[in-house]
Amino acid sequence: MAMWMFLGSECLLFGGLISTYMLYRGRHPADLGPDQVFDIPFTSVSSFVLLMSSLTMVLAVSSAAQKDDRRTNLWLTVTALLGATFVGGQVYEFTSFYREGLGFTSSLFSSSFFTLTGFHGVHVTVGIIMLMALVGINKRGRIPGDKAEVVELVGLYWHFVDVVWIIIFTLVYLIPS
Amino acid sequence: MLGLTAASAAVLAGCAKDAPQDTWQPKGENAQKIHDLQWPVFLVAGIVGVIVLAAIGFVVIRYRDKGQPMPEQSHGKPALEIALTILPALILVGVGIPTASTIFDLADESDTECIINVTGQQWWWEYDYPAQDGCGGIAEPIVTSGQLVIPANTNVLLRLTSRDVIHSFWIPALNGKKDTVPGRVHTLRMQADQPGIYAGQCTEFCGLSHANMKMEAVALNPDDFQTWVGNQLEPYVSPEAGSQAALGEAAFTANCAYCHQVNGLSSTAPDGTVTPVLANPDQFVVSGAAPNLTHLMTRNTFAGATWDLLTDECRDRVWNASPEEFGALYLQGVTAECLNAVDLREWIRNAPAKKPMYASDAQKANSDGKVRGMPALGLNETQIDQIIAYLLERN
Amino acid sequence: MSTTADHVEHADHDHGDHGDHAPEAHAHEHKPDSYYVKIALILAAITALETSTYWVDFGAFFLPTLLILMAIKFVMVASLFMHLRGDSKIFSYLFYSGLILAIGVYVAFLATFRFFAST
Amino acid sequence: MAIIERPSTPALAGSGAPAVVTPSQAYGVLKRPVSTTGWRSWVFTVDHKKLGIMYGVVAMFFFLVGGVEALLIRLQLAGPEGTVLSAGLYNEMFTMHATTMVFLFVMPMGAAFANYFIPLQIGARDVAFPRINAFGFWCFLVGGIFLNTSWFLGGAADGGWFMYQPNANALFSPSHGVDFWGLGLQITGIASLTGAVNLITTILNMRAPGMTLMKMPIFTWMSLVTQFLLLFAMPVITVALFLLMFQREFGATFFDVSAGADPLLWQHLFWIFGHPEVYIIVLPGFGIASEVLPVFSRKPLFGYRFVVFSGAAIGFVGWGVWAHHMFASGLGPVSVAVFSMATMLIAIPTGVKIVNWVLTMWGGKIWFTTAMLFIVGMIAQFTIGGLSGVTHAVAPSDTQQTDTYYIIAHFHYTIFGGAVMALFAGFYYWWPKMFGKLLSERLGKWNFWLMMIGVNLTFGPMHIIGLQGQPRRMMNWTEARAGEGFFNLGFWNRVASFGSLLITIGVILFLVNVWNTHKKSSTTPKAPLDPWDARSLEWITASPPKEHNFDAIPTVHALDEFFHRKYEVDHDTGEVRKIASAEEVLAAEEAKADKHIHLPSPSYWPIILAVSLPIMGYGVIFNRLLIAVGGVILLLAMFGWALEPSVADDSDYDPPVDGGGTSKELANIG
Ligand code: HEA
Ligand code: HEA
Ligand code: HEC
Ligand code: CUA
Ligand SMILES: [Cu+2]
Repeated sequence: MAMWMFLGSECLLFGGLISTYMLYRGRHPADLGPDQVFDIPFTSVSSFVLLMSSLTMVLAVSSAAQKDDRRTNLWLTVTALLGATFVGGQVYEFTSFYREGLGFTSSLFSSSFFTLTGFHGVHVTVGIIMLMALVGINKRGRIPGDKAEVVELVGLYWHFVDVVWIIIFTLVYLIPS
Repeated sequence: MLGLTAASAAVLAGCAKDAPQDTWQPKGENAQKIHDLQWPVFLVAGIVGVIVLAAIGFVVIRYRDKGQPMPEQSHGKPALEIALTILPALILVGVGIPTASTIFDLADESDTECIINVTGQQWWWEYDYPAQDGCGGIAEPIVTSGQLVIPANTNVLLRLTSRDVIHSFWIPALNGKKDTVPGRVHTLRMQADQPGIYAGQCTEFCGLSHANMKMEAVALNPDDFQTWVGNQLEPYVSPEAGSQAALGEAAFTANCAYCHQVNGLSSTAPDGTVTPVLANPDQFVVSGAAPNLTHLMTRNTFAGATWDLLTDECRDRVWNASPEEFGALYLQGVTAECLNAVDLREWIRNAPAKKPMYASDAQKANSDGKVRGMPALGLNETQIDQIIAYLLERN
Repeated sequence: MSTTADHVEHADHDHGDHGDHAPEAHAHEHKPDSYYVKIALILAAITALETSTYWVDFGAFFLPTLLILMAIKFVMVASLFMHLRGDSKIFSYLFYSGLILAIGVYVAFLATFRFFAST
Repeated sequence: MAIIERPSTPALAGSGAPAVVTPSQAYGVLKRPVSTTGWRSWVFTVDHKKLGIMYGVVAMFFFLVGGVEALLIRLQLAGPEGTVLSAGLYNEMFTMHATTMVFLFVMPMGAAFANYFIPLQIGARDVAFPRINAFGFWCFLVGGIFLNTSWFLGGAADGGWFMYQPNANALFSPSHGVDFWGLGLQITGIASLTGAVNLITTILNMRAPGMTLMKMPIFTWMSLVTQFLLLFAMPVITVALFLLMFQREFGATFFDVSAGADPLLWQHLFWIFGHPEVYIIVLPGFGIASEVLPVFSRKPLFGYRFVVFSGAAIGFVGWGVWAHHMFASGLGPVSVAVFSMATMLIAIPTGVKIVNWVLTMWGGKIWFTTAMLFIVGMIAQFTIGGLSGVTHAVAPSDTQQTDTYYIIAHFHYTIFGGAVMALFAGFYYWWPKMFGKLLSERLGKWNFWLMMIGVNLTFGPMHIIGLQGQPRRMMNWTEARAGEGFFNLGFWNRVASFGSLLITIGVILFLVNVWNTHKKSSTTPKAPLDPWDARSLEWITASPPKEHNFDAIPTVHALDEFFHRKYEVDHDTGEVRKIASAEEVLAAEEAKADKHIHLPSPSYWPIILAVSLPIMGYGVIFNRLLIAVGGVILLLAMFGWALEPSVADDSDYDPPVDGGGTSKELANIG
């Protein structure tokens, strides 16, 4: 329940960041706007990766509910790997933008873009750390209380982060300014 | 207290000589519209307040513990509750409708007759009058500061913006306030029924000297306004050679003119070529502007309308003049006898000591080496005398 | 004890039942993995459709299509993966109240900037 | 691990026989035990009562700080051309006065009451996540200290409490004050957010058997609404503060107009948070009023359901009115009209509250204790403040009033008159519960009257000087613009300054009262178990409550459960008969005492985790290396926390069922 509340609260956080981006997305020098820098095919792939990680996460939750430790650990690891792929993609994307001349401070568009996606990236990273911690602790059998529940909570968080990306991907990448 | 204030304000308004920024004494159409809306609202609020307070007083006295038995443990009466919910709702509908219509009324720009650009910066106001047919016709742009001169009985459209932070333009007797936001242009209607001076104040916190960022609106009847426009467009007259003022001109050119523009001021090189002196305050001042001093002595105040250019007597004479006499008195400007040399001297000697500003070397280091406000220039008293003599001719 | 309690009683038929430490059972029945895989396939298909707008011109339908597809994806993940559908109502209340508040507030916010006016 | 065995001889309520508890049982602000274990029992505690008291003490301290700042402001404005403070110092003064009062006094004081009384009022042993609770407190404390160290490290924030941009960016406010402000609020914000999650979970999950939502004490209800507001408002200010930080520290341009930014962005974000914030400030006060009034009128709260729903409605509508702080900022007539109407709407639910309070007293048998006096005073003053609020809601009229002292008058009436007076009522009302001793009623009444008169003398005249056109945030006012008549600024400014002196004396009397009650040689007798003939659940236990709150969790049958255990109401005649004394009720509960009570253990991690935050804060401002140091501590503390052994297994204390929590909560819900 606390997790649900926390996520409700996060809606306002990301809402604020997305709104800021929406307000500022058009404010940039003509040659360095979203239409110029975004690499839609690339981002589509990494979005797809993140989306699929939701599937593996749900499988982990389901295995945990069936008390299948091995499968739980497997799926958690896969989820973490998919997440890491996504973050890796983002890092790559950021560096390539940077090489094209789009720094954090270049324009309002870039500041708000990096802030928004950066916040999301940090959330994913935190999620990965949580997943790996889960696997680690689980291996040593030290998840106290109801294991399935802890996995499910992390799952909620993970799905939420995915859902936020669904919105960001559409509003930020697909809809041109 | 509110009820009391509202009631007594209604009674006493008019008889006492109140503060010049009194918000309950409209002197123009727009402020009047606000007032017509607000006094009934205050009255209603006052009445509601009195009723509630009276009810509390009554209950407190009537039902205090005098040894009566334990009261009935009643949990409420929904019908009464609902009635007492609907009543305020109705009152608010009554308030809401005129509110909405006044909002749109005040936003209307179709009946304004002339345009003045108002720009706020730390910590003074610049007014520039674009050349236009409105306002009875202005042939060339005029730039001034501190006192906003408008034709009386005319609806003027102010276009407000700012060069640095947010300020707010407010002449309570003429209209409500409107923020001046950098990067945005907001509009505000101004109209004064009668010639006279109306006090105002920057009301959005804008840093160190926010308290010293005042302004005044001066309404002149249309003829006087035309005279004023004429004065502003008069060409530059060089001081008589060899006079104090001529020495002042040189001192000014050397020490002041790189920030302050005086239209028509020019310098003559040894070889005789004459070049106009153009200020470039953007290199020295954060906001990129300093007041235009071409006709300084046509205004009565300086440095964000915080100090008078007139001595107290002369000032009172202008402020207390009847609407008929006002225009002529105002157009006299600042004469040698009336000049408040004390404050002006102090200003030129060490401006930041008089008005908190951001102008020391250490402070400049934090803002790309530029000042906010006017720095101390380290002039000696003779130079100051000369400069004042020179400025006195900027009328 | 004859108290006023009984006429307060009628007031409460809400989530009061959580009050007595009743464990909120996570009692959603377990779906087979294939069920989730199917959902994921649908989601993948939608994503493919979305990205196709990058190459194919949808004309006037472009914006609404994207927004609707986005909403579908959102709801699918939230309600199926996150089990919002099966879980206690109060969870969805907590989450959706945040979500709806966020949408409402920020849409109003953008509206004050005339964000929706021109485009 | 603190497992409390059942007392072998059921301790009689109030007799002081200590239950067997580990660690040592220690209550009372002024007489902390000096034994070595003493301070540890506070610093590492996770007990909601101790944390509540600590919240209260620290908030009170910040009240004095904010009060001294206010007094300096009034001193400066007592005469024309004041010279007590320089312009720069004056600007820092009102900025920090407001920040301190709002974020470090009223909000945490609300948290203090919520922490202490919500578990007691709903019959729980503690909050849902005790360690997170402790973490929240420490975040608040270190955040508050961090914020105030700015005074000594180059100057405090000077942009006004809403820190409008671009005036607060590095060019226009080059000292580190604003950095401290942003980061400090970020840290205290964590306290609010975790507190909200924690308390909502507690209220929704841990109520005593039989306590449906509609039988919940009203203070708990209003706190619940408050926590929801916090839950959703904090992230908005978080975004704003992050943008501010990125701008000031990392060169982003969110509010830099030359880069094309729009400064109104900040205003919206701030006020989307800021307006809910003002209800966060006042709703706990409303809750206290709704507790105190029925007790001393000896009647149930009139229209309980209406009060609950109006509270929820305020919480809801409060989200749709933020732009009424921006009527003059150039939104355009449509937005202004919409927000103007929405703002008026909020007067309706608030009016419902006022009406119900008056009707609660109506027909009652009113006992004027100090607590009751404070509440009656509060209702009167809040009404005045609320009505001036409605005059601002009329947007054209607000363009004359905004940023004048008329606004200052409005919100000090609502905040001081509404929230602070109610908090003082809370002190007097609940003191015997918290400390087992009664504050002196005689001093209390002096305290009340001085404050009541003082507040009206201080803030009443501000209506006048505001309407006379004196703007706020001005380091001085001048004779030239003061006018002469009855409404001249000079006289009324002096009155206001004089009034603040009376408030000060009132506050000092309160401190004296506390001191007298608790000093070593104090002869103040122990408070009776039920000094006010109270009505709600927190009184069905010893005063001060035992570490585990209740020997047996009471089963709830009615709203005002305690009252109904003491009194019998004859339905036909409406007659009310006493059937049991408080002592008897308590004895009956103790007879059923639970054998084996399981409480969460103290923990090192909350305070360590919290301390890492200001270290990172200083790092952001002064030296990036410190960020790393703080970050390492943070990570270590998180893992330490997560791996701390569980306490919840063999207990009859039901852990919150879903066991949820943030990442920090992986390992156990403790
Ligand atoms: C505890 C805090 C608190 C509370 C409860 C309120 C309550 C209200 N406030 Fe206030 N407000 C502040 C704290 C608070 N405010 C602060 C701190 C600021 C300034 C911030 C700053 O600029 O620094 C501010 C500023 C502020 C403004 C902006 C002013 C400006 O800067 O120009 C406005 C404008 O609409 C406003 C309106 C209201 C209204 C309509 C209410 C309503 O909720 C009031 C409702 C109550 C009543 C109306 C009284 C009881 C009702 C009845 C008896 C029923 C009958 C009534 C009628 C039919 C009218 N407030
Ligand atoms: C919770 C909120 C709160 C509270 C309680 C107060 C309390 C007070 N406020 Fe405050 N005030 C604000 C919130 C609050 N204020 C806000 C939000 C602003 C807007 C700021 C801005 O514009 O940014 C403001 C602004 C503000 C101004 C306007 C400044 C300006 O615009 O230039 C003034 C001026 O008089 C003022 C005065 C007071 C006074 C006299 C008190 C008194 O009630 C204080 C009473 C308390 C005491 C007197 C403390 C007792 C002290 C002692 C007993 C000393 C003992 C000492 C030791 C033991 C060491 N306040
Ligand atoms: C580096 C820039 C700079 C220089 C040099 C400078 N000033 Fe100023 N001056 C300003 C600024 C900025 C203001 C507006 C300050 C305010 O009111 O806050 C100002 C204001 C004034 C005003 C008030 C004008 C009005 O309309 O309100 C006068 C008069 C004045 N300066 C005279 C002088 C004289 C005389 C000198 C030279 C001896 C001088 N200034 C040199 C920047 C400068
Ligand atoms: Cu300009 Cu205040
Ligand atoms: Cu508000």
